[in-house]
Amino acid sequence: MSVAVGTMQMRGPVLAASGTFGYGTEVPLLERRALGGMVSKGIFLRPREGTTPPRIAETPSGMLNAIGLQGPGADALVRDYAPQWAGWDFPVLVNINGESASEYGELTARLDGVPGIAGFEINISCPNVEQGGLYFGNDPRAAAAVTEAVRRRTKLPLWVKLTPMVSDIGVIARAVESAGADALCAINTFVGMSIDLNAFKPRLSFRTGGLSGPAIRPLAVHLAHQAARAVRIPVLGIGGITRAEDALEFLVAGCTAVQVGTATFVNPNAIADVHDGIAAFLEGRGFKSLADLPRYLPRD
Amino acid sequence: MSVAVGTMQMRGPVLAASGTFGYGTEVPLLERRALGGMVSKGIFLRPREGTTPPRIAETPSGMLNAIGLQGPGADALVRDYAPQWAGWDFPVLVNINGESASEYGELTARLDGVPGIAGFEINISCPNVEQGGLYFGNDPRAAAAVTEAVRRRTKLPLWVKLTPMVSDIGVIARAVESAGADALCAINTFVGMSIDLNAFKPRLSFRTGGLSGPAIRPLAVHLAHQAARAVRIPVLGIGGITRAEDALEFLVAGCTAVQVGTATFVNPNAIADVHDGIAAFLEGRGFKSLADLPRYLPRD
Amino acid sequence: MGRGALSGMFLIDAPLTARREVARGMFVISMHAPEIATAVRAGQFVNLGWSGGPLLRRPFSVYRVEGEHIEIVLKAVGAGTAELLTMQRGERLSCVGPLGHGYDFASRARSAVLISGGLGVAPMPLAARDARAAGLRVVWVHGARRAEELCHEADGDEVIWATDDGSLGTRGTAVSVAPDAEVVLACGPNRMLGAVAERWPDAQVAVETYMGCGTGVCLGCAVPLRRGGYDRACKEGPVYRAADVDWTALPSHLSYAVTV
Amino acid sequence: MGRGALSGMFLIDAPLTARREVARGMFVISMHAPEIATAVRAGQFVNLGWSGGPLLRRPFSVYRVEGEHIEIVLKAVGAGTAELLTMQRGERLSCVGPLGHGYDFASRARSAVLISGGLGVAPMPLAARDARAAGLRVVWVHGARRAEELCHEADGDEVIWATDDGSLGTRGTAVSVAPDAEVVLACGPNRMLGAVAERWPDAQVAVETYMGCGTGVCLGCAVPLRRGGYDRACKEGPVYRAADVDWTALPSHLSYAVTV
Ligand SMILES: Cc1cc2nc3c(=O)[nH]c(=O)nc-3n(C[C@H](O)[C@H](O)[C@H](O)COP(=O)(O)OP(=O)(O)OC[C@H]3O[C@@H](n4cnc5c(N)ncnc54)[C@H](O)[C@@H]3O)c2cc1C
Ligand SMILES: Cc1cc2nc3c(=O)[nH]c(=O)nc-3n(C[C@H](O)[C@H](O)[C@H](O)COP(=O)(O)OP(=O)(O)OC[C@H]3O[C@@H](n4cnc5c(N)ncnc54)[C@H](O)[C@@H]3O)c2cc1C
Ligand SMILES: Cc1cc2nc3c(=O)[nH]c(=O)nc-3n(C[C@H](O)[C@H](O)[C@H](O)COP(=O)(O)O)c2cc1C
Ligand SMILES: Cc1cc2nc3c(=O)[nH]c(=O)nc-3n(C[C@H](O)[C@H](O)[C@H](O)COP(=O)(O)O)c2cc1C
Ligand code: FES
Ligand code: FES
Repeated sequence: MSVAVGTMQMRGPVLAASGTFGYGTEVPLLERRALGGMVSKGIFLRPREGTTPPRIAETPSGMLNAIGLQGPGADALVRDYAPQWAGWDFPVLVNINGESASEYGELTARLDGVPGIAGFEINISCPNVEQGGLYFGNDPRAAAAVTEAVRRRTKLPLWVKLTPMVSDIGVIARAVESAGADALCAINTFVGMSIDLNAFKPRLSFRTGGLSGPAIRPLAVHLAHQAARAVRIPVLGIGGITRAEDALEFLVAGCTAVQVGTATFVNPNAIADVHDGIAAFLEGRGFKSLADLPRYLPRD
Repeated sequence: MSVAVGTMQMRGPVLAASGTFGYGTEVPLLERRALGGMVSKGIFLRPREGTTPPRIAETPSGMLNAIGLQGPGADALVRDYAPQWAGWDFPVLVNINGESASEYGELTARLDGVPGIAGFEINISCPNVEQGGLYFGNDPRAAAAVTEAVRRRTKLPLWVKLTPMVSDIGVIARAVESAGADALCAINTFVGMSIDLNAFKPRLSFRTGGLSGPAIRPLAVHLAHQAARAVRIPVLGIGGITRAEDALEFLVAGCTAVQVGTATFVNPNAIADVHDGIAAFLEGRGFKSLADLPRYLPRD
Repeated sequence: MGRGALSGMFLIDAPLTARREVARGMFVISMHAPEIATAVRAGQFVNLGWSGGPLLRRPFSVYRVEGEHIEIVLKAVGAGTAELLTMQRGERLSCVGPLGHGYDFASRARSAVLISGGLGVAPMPLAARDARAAGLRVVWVHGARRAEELCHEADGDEVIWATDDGSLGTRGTAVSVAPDAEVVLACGPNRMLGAVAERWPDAQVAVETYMGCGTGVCLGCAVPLRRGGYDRACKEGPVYRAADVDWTALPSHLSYAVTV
Repeated sequence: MGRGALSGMFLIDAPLTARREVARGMFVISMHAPEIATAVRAGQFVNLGWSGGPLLRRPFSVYRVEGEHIEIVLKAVGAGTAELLTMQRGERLSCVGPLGHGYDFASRARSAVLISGGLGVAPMPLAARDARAAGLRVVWVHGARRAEELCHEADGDEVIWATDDGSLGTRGTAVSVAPDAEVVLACGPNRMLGAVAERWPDAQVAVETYMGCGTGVCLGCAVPLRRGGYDRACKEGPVYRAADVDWTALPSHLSYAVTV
């Protein structure tokens, strides 16, 4: 079940998604042998407090979150977490965030070369933080600029996590591929809102939040598939994976690996269950490895 | 519970959404007293066969459909359905579709003035039909062009139904408002895909389909709210409404009325149940009419 | 007990009243649904929903009618049917029906053969009832993979059993062992019905499709026709003249008859 | 019977074993969860999921421990709690716990007062147990709107009842009628805890927030702190020193104590 995402070799195709697995130190329940890798909670250069509660709301087969990228900042990450990661037997990528392309670059420079950090996932798509307007991920030029700024500061594997709220994800995918991304992650949460009918205002204090969970899976499979068709670099599928069958949808649709997010909240061992289920599926159908899995990836 | 959408007066705020209520003649179960109005199945100028089955697939709290706008064409609509509508005690709008702005215009000219047709809803957002590329609804200029083409041919109420897969729905909303729309409908289905793990290809023969149902409700509430904030004309909220509380979320978020789609498949009396539930909510809170309902609609 | 309706379509909150096993893993469940019990014709179906169930309703042929009760026959083929089979007596099913256009017995024929594969048995007891009522002599041919998968309820008609492995009745498929008759009715996997269409173009066959609404509004249940275009399985169907269906374009992967 | 884990957090597939009503509409349900029963401390909680239930788990304080069983107390306040109360003996709950940081009894004090409003009674039996074990004399003050909403299980401690309408015990809130003590523990609606904070800044209070994961990874359960920033109710909490919480920024609309 080992798999290569670009130059990064992983023991399995199932990773923990950013923001849903903390820094990898919190939940002791997961059978870690199954973890292909982990993307840490999104970090900014400087510490961030995050948004006022309520921060989450449940919706049909999904949840909204507006955490506001609460985090300790780069220095604390390097001091408190990276040393632990250095001893782990799976790669940890850091999900990096910024308010300008240069801030992304600065953060990368601070983290590059720190033992324990195996690569970077650029979050150009977090819908939770007010950036005074459009997200980087909505504009091919801004997305490419951020990717270049990070690429200049590191030779480590560089993944770019795409935003789903775009008319044509292929355009963004190609832009960041050209700018030097080693892989794409598709997708981040969708912007949503839920209204409190007692208070007559949004349930979340931030008003909107990112929708994750099974509800978005058909949208995510489509977008990951579109991204995979648009580029030559590998795509990691993300969105609503709770069972092996869900992950297999992304893999058949052209993804090289997957990340599991919200499902971990519900089942602290979800990643291991998904991993084992994929292995069982392959065995049941007589496929010797993931490479044998039929893919549906027409190139037009 | 009566409500005015622009110049169109309706006895209630709950309408049947296009494509989920046929031509209004099929389901005898609905208590029609509760129906504020109806939007008929999307129609093209000429008859269309629609897509090869399978056309639908269930997903968590949602469904994908790729019907392909199967329909009898304008002449049959005028001959077979409009005369029936003329006798009904609620307004029927026709959901109109085309492959070019001029085809929309031609279709409008054919239908304008036909007794039984109370107005038009322009579908600029159907994700199911291959139009050789982008949808009208993704591009403010194309959306405005279609709206103008229709506006030139009719003085009847003209609603424009927005597509959700855009980075900034406000831009499109303002473009079609300027082009002469009397109201906006937000939103149409999201494009999604589901993979058949026996056949290793999409479940739908059309590959992708439109996602509807409760899964999309938080996304729809957000987009309807964004649209309502962007324009002065009324907005009808659509997406995942199954209960009165769901409709009330849209109304509080700034919508004037709502449309119910997929829920009717599950509960043939859904529209009456939603209508009655809204009335009960208003009464329970001591609101005399819909106008008293507190709205959350900050204008920035 | 539900809300009545025009044109013989009802929405009923029906309690589950009984359950029995009729073949290995194949169960019949009964519901108290008086209006539907009275109105239903052979080949028609009901669309079932239940609280905590999947979003969309699930369509099932009406199997038998007992007084004010209707019965359906099913196996656990997916999440919905599995849930249905864990339901206890007294729990409620929301039941829309009767739906669709069933078998016709208007002709002046005198013999009918009813051909069913696996769960395709579902509409046959009612078909036998209505055929007998129309004065036809009924022969029922029922096939499955193995003896224990045959549904053994026959209501006194002449029955020809067929099994793939010959473990009961004739070795072969229901279609291959069926005699000719003036009226041929069939139900089973779509590929079996394609075989019926070749031998008896005028046979009436009950097809299966995915369904969104069951009431004719969504066009999700499209049945491709030989003359071009599509009909709705839930409205013009599910029973068709065999030669009218474009069998090459009708998906045959549906699970109704996974076990035939 | 579940999968063990490091650092005293377990994932257990626990059968429901009993149910009893302890006040009007307020029920205690028991689960067989031996590892949790052994490990749990007062003020800690379990996060419950079940098949067919809502997407996210639901957090509940552990109410009592009986041998290998744990108990929780709840009312139907929404869809999830309503479903929990329809579950039958033998049905299984997926149980993650024990979670969070509970009440501390490390001090050398000799008296404790336990103050609970409505469902805030939840952590108190265990708090009384652990307080007694730490050598404290326990007085329990329990308030509700009306007599029939008081939870009458007291395990032999001294109890002061309070009702809004005076229908049992003292008229007033639990906070207003509580005596002072060296150790003050409280649980109830957040606005009640705000009142506790004013009178006893050092009180230990169990707050309530929405929770995504319950295990510290999602940061959804943010509790605003007076010193700035947020802690996680599921990890650093749910028990806080009353004066440490920024009560003005902690949402108080949660329903835990809708009925206090
Ligand atoms: C007119 C009609 C009458 C039917 N009568 C019977 C009957 O009498 N007894 C019986 O056991 N079954 C009958 N079926 C099939 C039954 O509706 C499906 O087996 C059922 O919907 C599966 O639901 P599920 O949740 O268990 O499976 P799912 O988890 O939904 O899917 C399992 C498999 O079932 C198939 N399936 C899912 N939905 C449908 C659908 N709407 N239509 C057809 N196949 C589907 C798919 O191939 C899927 O792989 C009938 C179907 C139709 C259209
Ligand atoms: C640490 C902790 C311990 C708790 N202990 C108990 C207990 O012992 N007994 C008990 O009855 N309840 C307890 N609760 C509250 C309980 O978790 C919620 O009442 C429950 O989640 C509601 O679920 P529902 O599906 O019935 O309601 P929903 O339909 O989800 O919502 C109904 C109402 O409940 C509230 N609610 C929903 N989710 C939560 C949540 N995660 N946290 C708080 N409020 C919520 C909302 O205000 C909503 O209006 C505790 C909560 C926490 C955080
Ligand atoms: C509580 C929460 C916090 C998240 N934080 C981040 C983050 O910091 N950076 C990021 O790129 N994505 C973040 N995400 C998005 C997830 O990594 C993932 O893309 C998304 O949740 C969809 O996957 P899922 O449906 O499996 O959860 C977060 C998601 C959730 C639910
Ligand atoms: C089967 C089906 C057919 C539809 N056909 C149309 C259509 O012809 N024109 C249109 O504008 N929208 C069409 N829609 C979209 C609905 O009108 C509605 O916008 C969407 O389903 C979201 O609402 P819901 O979640 O309540 O279903 C269709 C939806 C479904 C499910
Ligand atoms: S199932 Fe909707 S039209 Fe047939
Ligand atoms: S509930 Fe997720 S961190 Fe506390």
